[in-house]
Amino acid sequence: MSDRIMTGVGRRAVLGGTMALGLGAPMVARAQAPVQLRWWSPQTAPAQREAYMFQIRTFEEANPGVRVAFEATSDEGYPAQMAAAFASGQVPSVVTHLPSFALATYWQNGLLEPMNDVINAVGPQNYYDGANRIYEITQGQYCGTGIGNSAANMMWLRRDLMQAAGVTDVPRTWDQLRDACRRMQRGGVFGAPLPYGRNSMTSLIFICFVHGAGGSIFTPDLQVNVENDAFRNALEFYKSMRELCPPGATGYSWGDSLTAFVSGATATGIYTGRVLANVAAQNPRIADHISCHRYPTISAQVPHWTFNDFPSVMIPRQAQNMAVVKRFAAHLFRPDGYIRQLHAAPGHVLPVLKTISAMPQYQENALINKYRAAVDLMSESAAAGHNLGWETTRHRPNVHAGRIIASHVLSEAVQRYVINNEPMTQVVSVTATRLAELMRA
Amino acid sequence: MSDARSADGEVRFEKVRKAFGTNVVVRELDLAIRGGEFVSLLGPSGCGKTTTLRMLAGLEFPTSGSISIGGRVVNEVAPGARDVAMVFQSYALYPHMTVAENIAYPLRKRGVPKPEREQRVQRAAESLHLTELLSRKPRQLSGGQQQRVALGRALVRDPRVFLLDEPLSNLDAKLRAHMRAELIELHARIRRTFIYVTHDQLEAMTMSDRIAVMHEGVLQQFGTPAEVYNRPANLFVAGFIGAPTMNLLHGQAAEGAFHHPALGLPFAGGSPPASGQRLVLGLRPEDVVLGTGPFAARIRLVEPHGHEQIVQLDIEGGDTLTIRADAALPLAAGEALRWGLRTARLHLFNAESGGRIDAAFTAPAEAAAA
Amino acid sequence: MSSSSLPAAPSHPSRRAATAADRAAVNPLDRGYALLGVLLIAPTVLIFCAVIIYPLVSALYLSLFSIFTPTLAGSFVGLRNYAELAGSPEFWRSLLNNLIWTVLTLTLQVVLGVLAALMLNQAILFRSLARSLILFPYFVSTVVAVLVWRWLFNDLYGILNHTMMWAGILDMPLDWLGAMPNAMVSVVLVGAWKYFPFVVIAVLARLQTIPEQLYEAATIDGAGAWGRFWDVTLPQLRDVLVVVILLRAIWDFKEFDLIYLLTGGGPIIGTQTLPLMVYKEAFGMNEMGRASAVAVAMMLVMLVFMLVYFRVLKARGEEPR
Amino acid sequence: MKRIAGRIAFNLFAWLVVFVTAFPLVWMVITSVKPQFELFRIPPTFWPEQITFEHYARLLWETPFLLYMRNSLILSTATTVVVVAVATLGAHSLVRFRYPGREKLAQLVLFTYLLPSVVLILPLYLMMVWLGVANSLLSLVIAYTTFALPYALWLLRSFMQGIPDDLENAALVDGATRMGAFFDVILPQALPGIISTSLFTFILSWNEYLYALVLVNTDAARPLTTGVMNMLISAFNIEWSLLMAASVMMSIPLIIIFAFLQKFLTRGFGAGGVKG
Repeated sequence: MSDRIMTGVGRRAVLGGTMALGLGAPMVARAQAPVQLRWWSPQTAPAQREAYMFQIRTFEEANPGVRVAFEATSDEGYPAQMAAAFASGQVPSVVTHLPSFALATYWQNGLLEPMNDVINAVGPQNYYDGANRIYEITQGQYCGTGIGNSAANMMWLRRDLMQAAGVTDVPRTWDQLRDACRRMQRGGVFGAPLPYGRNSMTSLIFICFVHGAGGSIFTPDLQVNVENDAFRNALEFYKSMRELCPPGATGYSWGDSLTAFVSGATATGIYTGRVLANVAAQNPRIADHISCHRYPTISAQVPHWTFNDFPSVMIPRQAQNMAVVKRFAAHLFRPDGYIRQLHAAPGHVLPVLKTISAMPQYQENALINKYRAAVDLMSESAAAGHNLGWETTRHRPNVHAGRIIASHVLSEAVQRYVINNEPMTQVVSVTATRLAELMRA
Repeated sequence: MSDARSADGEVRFEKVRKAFGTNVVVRELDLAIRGGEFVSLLGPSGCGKTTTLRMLAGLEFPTSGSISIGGRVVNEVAPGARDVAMVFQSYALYPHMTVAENIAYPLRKRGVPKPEREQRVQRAAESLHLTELLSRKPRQLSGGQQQRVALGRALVRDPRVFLLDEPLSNLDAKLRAHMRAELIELHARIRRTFIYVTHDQLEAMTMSDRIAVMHEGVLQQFGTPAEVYNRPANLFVAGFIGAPTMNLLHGQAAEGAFHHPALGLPFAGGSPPASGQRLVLGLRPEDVVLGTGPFAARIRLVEPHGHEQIVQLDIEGGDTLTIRADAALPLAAGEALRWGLRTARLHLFNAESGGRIDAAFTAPAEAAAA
Repeated sequence: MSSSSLPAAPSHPSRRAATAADRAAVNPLDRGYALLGVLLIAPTVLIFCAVIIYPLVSALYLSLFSIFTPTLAGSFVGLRNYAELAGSPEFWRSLLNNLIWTVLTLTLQVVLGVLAALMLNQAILFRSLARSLILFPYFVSTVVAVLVWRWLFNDLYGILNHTMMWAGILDMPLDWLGAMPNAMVSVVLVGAWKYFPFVVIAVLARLQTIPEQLYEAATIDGAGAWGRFWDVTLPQLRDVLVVVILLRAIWDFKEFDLIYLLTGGGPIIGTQTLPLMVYKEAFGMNEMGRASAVAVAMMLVMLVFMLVYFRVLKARGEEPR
Repeated sequence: MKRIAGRIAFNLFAWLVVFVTAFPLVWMVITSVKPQFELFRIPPTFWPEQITFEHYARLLWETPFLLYMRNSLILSTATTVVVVAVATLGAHSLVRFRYPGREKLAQLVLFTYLLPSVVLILPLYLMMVWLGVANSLLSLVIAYTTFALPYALWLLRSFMQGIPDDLENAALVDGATRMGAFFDVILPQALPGIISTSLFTFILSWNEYLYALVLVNTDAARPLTTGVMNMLISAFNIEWSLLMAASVMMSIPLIIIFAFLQKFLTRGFGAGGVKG
């Protein structure tokens, strides 16, 4: 070994330092407050975080000795993270904004605490009618409660581009949409930012299209219902839109799709009211040229179907300090904090409490004022919205919906048919088989 | 530095055996070295000499047998407690310490107080002309200087026994000759036991009081340089010591004489080897007389060396003799010439066992040439 | 390495037998040393047993169960997981992807690595800066590498698409990560970019030890630049390349981060390799037992590489490095 | 003249190759100082028309980046200290002591050095759950030893094999005990190797992703790799400037090491398994 490294003195000094470090290695321990709560949510935009911090602060002030840590999860990451958390017993105390169908699956496995106490603390009478119905999987017990409504598949349009392309009417049917997109797609701008990735957004959008074709994934008594024209038409439509979407749409999920529209790269968008806040913050040039509509369906005869993932609140059964946790869950609905949360992305998460909607503090918001029609449309649509856990009012709740979305069976069907060009019959039958398996397990 | 202590720098190996698994490196070694003696362990590489030295240092443990220093069995004594110092072939100077720190290290480990330490380092440095180099790092020194530092590190402790493992082999020829002289001088001055491992017979011959020749883990001969040269105990020693090497002629005993196609030598008195026994006759290059003599040969090659010439002679039986000849003799390759022997200086060995046979020869008559 | 004193040098001819002698050691000093040696290695051995050996054995054990990840409730199913794998097209596809990825990215790494090393071995301006820049990708976090590349690959704003369109290579932006075979090509490219510096360093170190005389001799013998490369450089590089290729093959085969973060194994399972399948089974499908079976199967494939590596080192009479 | 022209051409070509290799990282830095709206420009601008550090400010003050950074620092430092301390003793033992099983152990180290994390991760995960340390930095330190310890042992073993045996022997003869010789002679000689190994271990831990992904589910213990990646997959936005700023910040320790300690890295490379 050559020793041209350093002088003896330097070497010895470093050696001493290394040893000292070894002896004094700070041992890894977590700070222990008397009561420590962990709050998870996939909704983590900076403005939302700010609102959460306000809610945490007010709660901590009102409950000395309690510390609440907010931690981000994500729409794509939560299934694995929740699985790991349940498995390790190191669960978050409260999880908000997961879609309602995810809760059903956890409830089914006995992993959740009934939310009746929280709902009673908030006041069942304050909710919109039936807002908690989807959580009542076991008679009389609620596996969660809503913290908002969302209209995930609103169609966003760039009026300036429409005008430039000579599109006068808002598309009502798929054919009209496709035609409009085709005419607006030029000069580096694409028609639509539909997601084709193997992820939850693709699954959800596809479900919307199936309903838009007049079908459903399951029959009301939860038999697999994919071997029919509606399902095939939805796939066909999804495929036909591929050439009108950016090349990278094969990997798109929520963030990419949203950014594509907000950045001006696509003439139409498909998203919640989050578009409003992001346009205002990132691309104000187009702020006056956007409008919001219900997404077209296969024909004017097929009614609109809005995907509402029913952002929820749930409490894992293994959570410590249950009384405090429940108090905290209820605290999240206190108007001061709750309105901040909602205002962090106006129109994105819509209130579940009618008392809140009625409050002037809620209504007096620059963006809500500016886009009043859009916000009203989204509220109305979301109120009538459904999701895979509860496809129509006639459907029984589907407790397997969470696993189905997490398994990516539906987004894979899209990928197989659109990207891999597998034959329709094969895609449909594979999907049917796998759905049936997931329902049995 | 009391002379009383130097007397107990005596080293004794008794039935020492060292094996690495089935590979026996040293066999049944019995060796008694007197205090203050300069002894070389000489042999080709792999003969077990270095292992022997390391066992003495405590860096290797004998499989069986005992090793004692100054009358005390040290088999189970840690190297540092044996009161031996060692100079390594690579010098093994501590690269991160200065020369002074290197020399002081053994003292530091013995808890010698700092003032005394400095004094002794100073003294050792002076005796080895290292004073100016004390604050340097080993890598800033020449090979010879490093060698002297290594010696200084051994010297400073005033140990009973010095162990030197091929200490000169990394030096160039000139420096080596110089260091040889310095070592002899050093030994003469301090009179400690020196045990010196080398494969270079010149070093062993010039410096040692006695030489232990080793081969394949076995001690071949232990004696003064003169004994080893003049009375090699066996064929190995005979062939190993001396340059050019001893000429060895294979023949056999018959009718009271040694017979070889090129020559016959009658045994003189005593108890000559029995007839039919296969023998080896050894003759040193300087023990052949050229020009006159009973035997015939043809010159194959002449190498002039200035002060002498080395001549290769083809003799009958297909053997070649290497002969040392006076530089003045007019010799040329291809010539035929006569040659003779100094019979008193011949060596005879048993061809089977390799052991030395003490036999005397009478000068062969001219006609006796076979 | 001469027959040095303390530990018999590993290349010592009597190395196997030495352990037998060690057992027979009776000298208390020697025994004390051995004890000290064992004491020094003890923390390592304990940690190894706790975090490597035990988990390794458990992985085998787990693979015999069917385990639902969130509840960790499981039942013994014997070899059923393996039987299912054997009949699962997804498993075979993942294995095939794994091999394709390994072979392609490794080939690129070696070719680029050797070329870059040859280049850096020449006198160029600011050579050490050039070397640092070339080395950097290897040390940068995979997360950073993936973020940067995903940004480069971006369909709408990515510089890569725009540069290629500007240069006339493309007329429409390319979907680098979402479609096959692009996704595999992209993953392979990024893999090569990230790991070729490893080859550069190894080869460069070896190049610097090739004696100049060899080139002079070849020049005198009339070899041109190509001939010198072919007859002098390449044979000298052979040994180092064999080791580098084996090591990188093993490391590329088990790569998870880069592929997972770049494509997530998609489209569908187009770029899904075995490590990704393990993760997906365990935390996506919540089938921890089946995931373990995939991991064990993957381990078996890797054992082949490892044995070859061990053998090469042994054949060279070197201890494994 | 022809030679000079050739020289220049070669230099240009070489630097072009270097530039292409380094371009992604250059682009990362450039993107991180562009305002968000400039990223949406088609075609993209190369040099920022306007340089802004707002992304860095937002990263530091509005995201948990600093928390992740702190976690990564503690985690990597703790792993490095533990692993290098254990591996230094272990490597010394493997190189310079004789005892039954030593050879087997050395082979085992090599085997574990090549072992894929993904095989160990599920049992480790269960083990952490069982020990009740899941979701802590401690669990990651434990998990990181699974790859860092074999790696460090292997590296240090190579380094220590390069230290002549005679140095320790000399110290023994000079009166040192085995441990004394270790501290007086071996350790100072191995120091460059220890520094190399520490740097490699630190970088490995700093860059680790899979264990962090599986074992940690809380920001309190989440390191930069998974933390920053979470920012990417958030549904609300994809802010490339912010992500590039995060990437730059994440690479800072590496840049420091590169600027000041690069020779140790190259040295470690040599010892780390590619001595042909």
